[in-house]
Amino acid sequence: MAIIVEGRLMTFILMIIFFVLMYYFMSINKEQQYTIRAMPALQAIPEAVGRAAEMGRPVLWTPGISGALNNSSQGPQILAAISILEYLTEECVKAGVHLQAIVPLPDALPLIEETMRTAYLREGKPEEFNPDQITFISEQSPYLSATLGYMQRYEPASNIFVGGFYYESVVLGEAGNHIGAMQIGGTNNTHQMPFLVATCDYMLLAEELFAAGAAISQNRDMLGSIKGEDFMKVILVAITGVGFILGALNITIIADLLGM
Amino acid sequence: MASGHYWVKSVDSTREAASKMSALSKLADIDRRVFYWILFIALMVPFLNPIGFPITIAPNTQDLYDGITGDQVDEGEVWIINFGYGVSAWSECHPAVTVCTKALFREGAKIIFIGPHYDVELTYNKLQDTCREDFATKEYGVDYVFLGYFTGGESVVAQLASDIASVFPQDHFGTPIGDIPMMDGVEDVHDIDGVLSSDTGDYGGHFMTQWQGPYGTKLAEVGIAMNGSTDLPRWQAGNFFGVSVGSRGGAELELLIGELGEATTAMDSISVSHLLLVLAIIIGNLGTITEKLGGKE
Amino acid sequence: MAYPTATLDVIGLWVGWFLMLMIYSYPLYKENVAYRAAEHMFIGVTLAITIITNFSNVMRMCITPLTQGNILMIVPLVLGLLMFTMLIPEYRWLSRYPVALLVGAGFGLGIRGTIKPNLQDAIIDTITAPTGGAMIDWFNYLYVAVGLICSIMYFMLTFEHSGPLKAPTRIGRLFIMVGLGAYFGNTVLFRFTMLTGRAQYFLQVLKLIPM
Amino acid sequence: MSNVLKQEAVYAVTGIVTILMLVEYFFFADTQVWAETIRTWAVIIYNISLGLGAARLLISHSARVSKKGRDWQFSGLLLGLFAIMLLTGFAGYIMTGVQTNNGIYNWMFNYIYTPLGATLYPITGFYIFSAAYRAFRARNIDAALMLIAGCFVMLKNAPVGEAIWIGFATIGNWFQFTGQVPGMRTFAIVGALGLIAYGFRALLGKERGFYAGGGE
Repeated sequence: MAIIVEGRLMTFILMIIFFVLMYYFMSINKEQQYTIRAMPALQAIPEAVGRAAEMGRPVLWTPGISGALNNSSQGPQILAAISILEYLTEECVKAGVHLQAIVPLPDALPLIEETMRTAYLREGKPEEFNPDQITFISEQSPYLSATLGYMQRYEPASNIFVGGFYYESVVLGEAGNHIGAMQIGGTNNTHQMPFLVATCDYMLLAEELFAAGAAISQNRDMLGSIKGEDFMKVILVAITGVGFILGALNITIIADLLGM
Repeated sequence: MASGHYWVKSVDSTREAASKMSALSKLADIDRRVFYWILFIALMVPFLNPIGFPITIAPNTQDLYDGITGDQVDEGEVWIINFGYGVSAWSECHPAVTVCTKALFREGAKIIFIGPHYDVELTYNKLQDTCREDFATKEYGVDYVFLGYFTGGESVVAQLASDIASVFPQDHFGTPIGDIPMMDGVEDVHDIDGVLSSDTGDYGGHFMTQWQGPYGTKLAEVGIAMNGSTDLPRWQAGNFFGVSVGSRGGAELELLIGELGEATTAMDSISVSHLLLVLAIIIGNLGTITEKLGGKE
Repeated sequence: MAYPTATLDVIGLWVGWFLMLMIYSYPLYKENVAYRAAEHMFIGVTLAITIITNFSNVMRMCITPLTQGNILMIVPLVLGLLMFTMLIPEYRWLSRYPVALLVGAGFGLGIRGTIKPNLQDAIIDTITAPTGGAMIDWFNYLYVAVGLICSIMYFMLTFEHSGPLKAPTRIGRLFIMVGLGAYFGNTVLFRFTMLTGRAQYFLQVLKLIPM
Repeated sequence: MSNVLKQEAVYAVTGIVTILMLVEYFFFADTQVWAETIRTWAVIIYNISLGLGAARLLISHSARVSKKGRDWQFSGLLLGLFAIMLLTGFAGYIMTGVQTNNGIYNWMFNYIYTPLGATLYPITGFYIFSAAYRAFRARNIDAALMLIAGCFVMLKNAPVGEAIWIGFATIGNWFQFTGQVPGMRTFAIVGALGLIAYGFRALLGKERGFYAGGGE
């Protein structure tokens, strides 16, 4: 009897190859620093905060309706958005800018609050953190209506829309444009990417959202895992290229192997 | 503000000194509220004066219809219909779900209705209304059952696969699941012959990952048009046996079953609004091109 | 559905109609008192509904089994209550445990669920050649494979998009733009359909068209 | 010790649960009771966590009312409707087991909650119009491709497109079934890789921001 469940063998192999690749690049040549392509969306965060400081207005961060943390596709996006939130909070604290988070995710509240609180602490201004900087609203449509209301009432200078967005993306993006806010978007929800692209000044598309934390920290080990990702892409590109040629010759060995 | 990376955003009219622009380049920056008013009024006109544009059937809709009719469904099969949409998306999803319910009932299938929206009961009631004649020939608890609301996203979809009663110990009306004749012997994924998920979100994707992928359950999607770009590749890849895309899919299904309904009526409004948008885009581009050619003073 | 006749239902219908106008006053005009009232009403009502629904879920999934002897259900109950330590500064760190369980479940389900459909199936579909001999099918086969390869290369994050990578990444970006445009165009239908539903409701309440 | 409990043990819980989910999937053909139990726990915890958010929201609005802060009247409206809805819903729930078995609750659900929900979602119809109007501009080849693909799909979706020219349906279908596939699949593939890599980094305690800067 096979150890791995039938039909899941190749999934297992691909996962192990990926883990090994990432671990390999995290472990080798410890003295060599990896570089990552500049991400304009991340580089724009200080600009977004600086703009708010100049205008004397707040910065708004919101992760979209996303889903529960145990949701397989949305949970990791929320965490990636929180990685960005930490950096954003630090920049806001340094510049003395009010950061407002509007959050429809009850289970992520502890993470979000702790992340902001820690950032204030790290910048030496723990007393300036106010839990009211995090507004919780339950459910998608009320969350949208509250965020829309906040935007026109407080006119944030910059909006950071990173996380698992659904239909609210286009509404928030357009409402943000209406008040002339600078906007940075990011999501792995493919169905919302066009709207954030259309309404934001800068975007973190798909994988870039997950890699943002590594890019911000410039932590060598984290960048090593991104190197591993890139080599995984090379493998997938090679499989696709060879499979394409063999497929054209009616040889289906690659497809058969992938389907194992 | 540079937008060198992505790519397409343009400046908003309300913050620009439109008075300095030429007449044509002003077209590129019309206040959005002008469009909003025109759009809302234009959507109403076809309801008062129907036009009646012809509709053709897309292959994904045909596959969906074929998959729930004829030889594809045996009498007594148990199907799940997931109302993954709230009242706000009735106009988009409900016509297609109505046709699917009619088709499955007419093939003698038994249906379990569930839904992850609070207002699922309203949707269920609406279906009773839109499929009135078909429900009249069926008996609750024997031919269909309404298990009601569930929450928890993908985890619960996975749990449903292994034990339906653990998620729904009773139906929506409080009857223990063990007392419902239709649920006798229907315990897990192996006892379900097919799933139709109708979504504004991605419950179709959850059923794909947790049901169709591991167990090969027949799965089709009645998605909102927005999800078409996600759903159609899944249909092409064989994960979904068919897909209905938005109200257009609903109108096609109404045509296939031969009973025109709400989606067919709405298609005229859809045509008018799309035409309006294309016109707006052309006007916007005229302004942009004028600016490029030096028309901006 | 016919136009309601009961007084309370007729009042309700008109309340809903006015609430719609209050909300649409935001896009059609600007943020105002009517919108703000509707916004706050919505938040309050929804919060109550969510609390009751979640309470009944906890009763059904946790408390009832616990009272029936499923002692393990004490675990999520305790972990869930640990969430509230967030409100007590000294014990705030305890809230990490329930979050850790949720995150672990999310990652586990995410990793195991994403590889097959998003990697394997996507590539299998790309390299499965058309069975017929139609020219357009073969063109599509080539288009998708080349497009996919170039677009993936566009996402190479630790390599500069120069030298041999310059051309494919540039082309990849164009393929991505086509994808985004098609997505956008497809979504318009959905959004307009829903707004059509509201336009229809607007007329129905005024009895200009049948309900 | 406290650091172990505050950080390492937390990572361990995440790691163990992740691994259990993977083990169940790869080594067992059918769903396992222990894994299902964990998932049920997760759902229960999520349900309970709403209480935390609700407490935050109610404290914030109550404070606004008591201090007569900005928009306090609206906060009062929010709290008032919340109280009515909650009490009537619980009355129905306690007496019959189903919250909808209360006339006031039902009326508010059907005529306040439902129309508001049904109104907010379609609001996107307005915003997508102006987003398309502004974004679909042929400023460069990238934007032009987006414009072309978008317009053909739109005209294909609306019956009027075919009425004007049958080619809109043909070309629009091509964009929808083939044209968008490379971009769509790429997002799926790189998104999946990003998700797995993020999970891997988080499990190793490397991801900054995760559990409040645990990687620091």
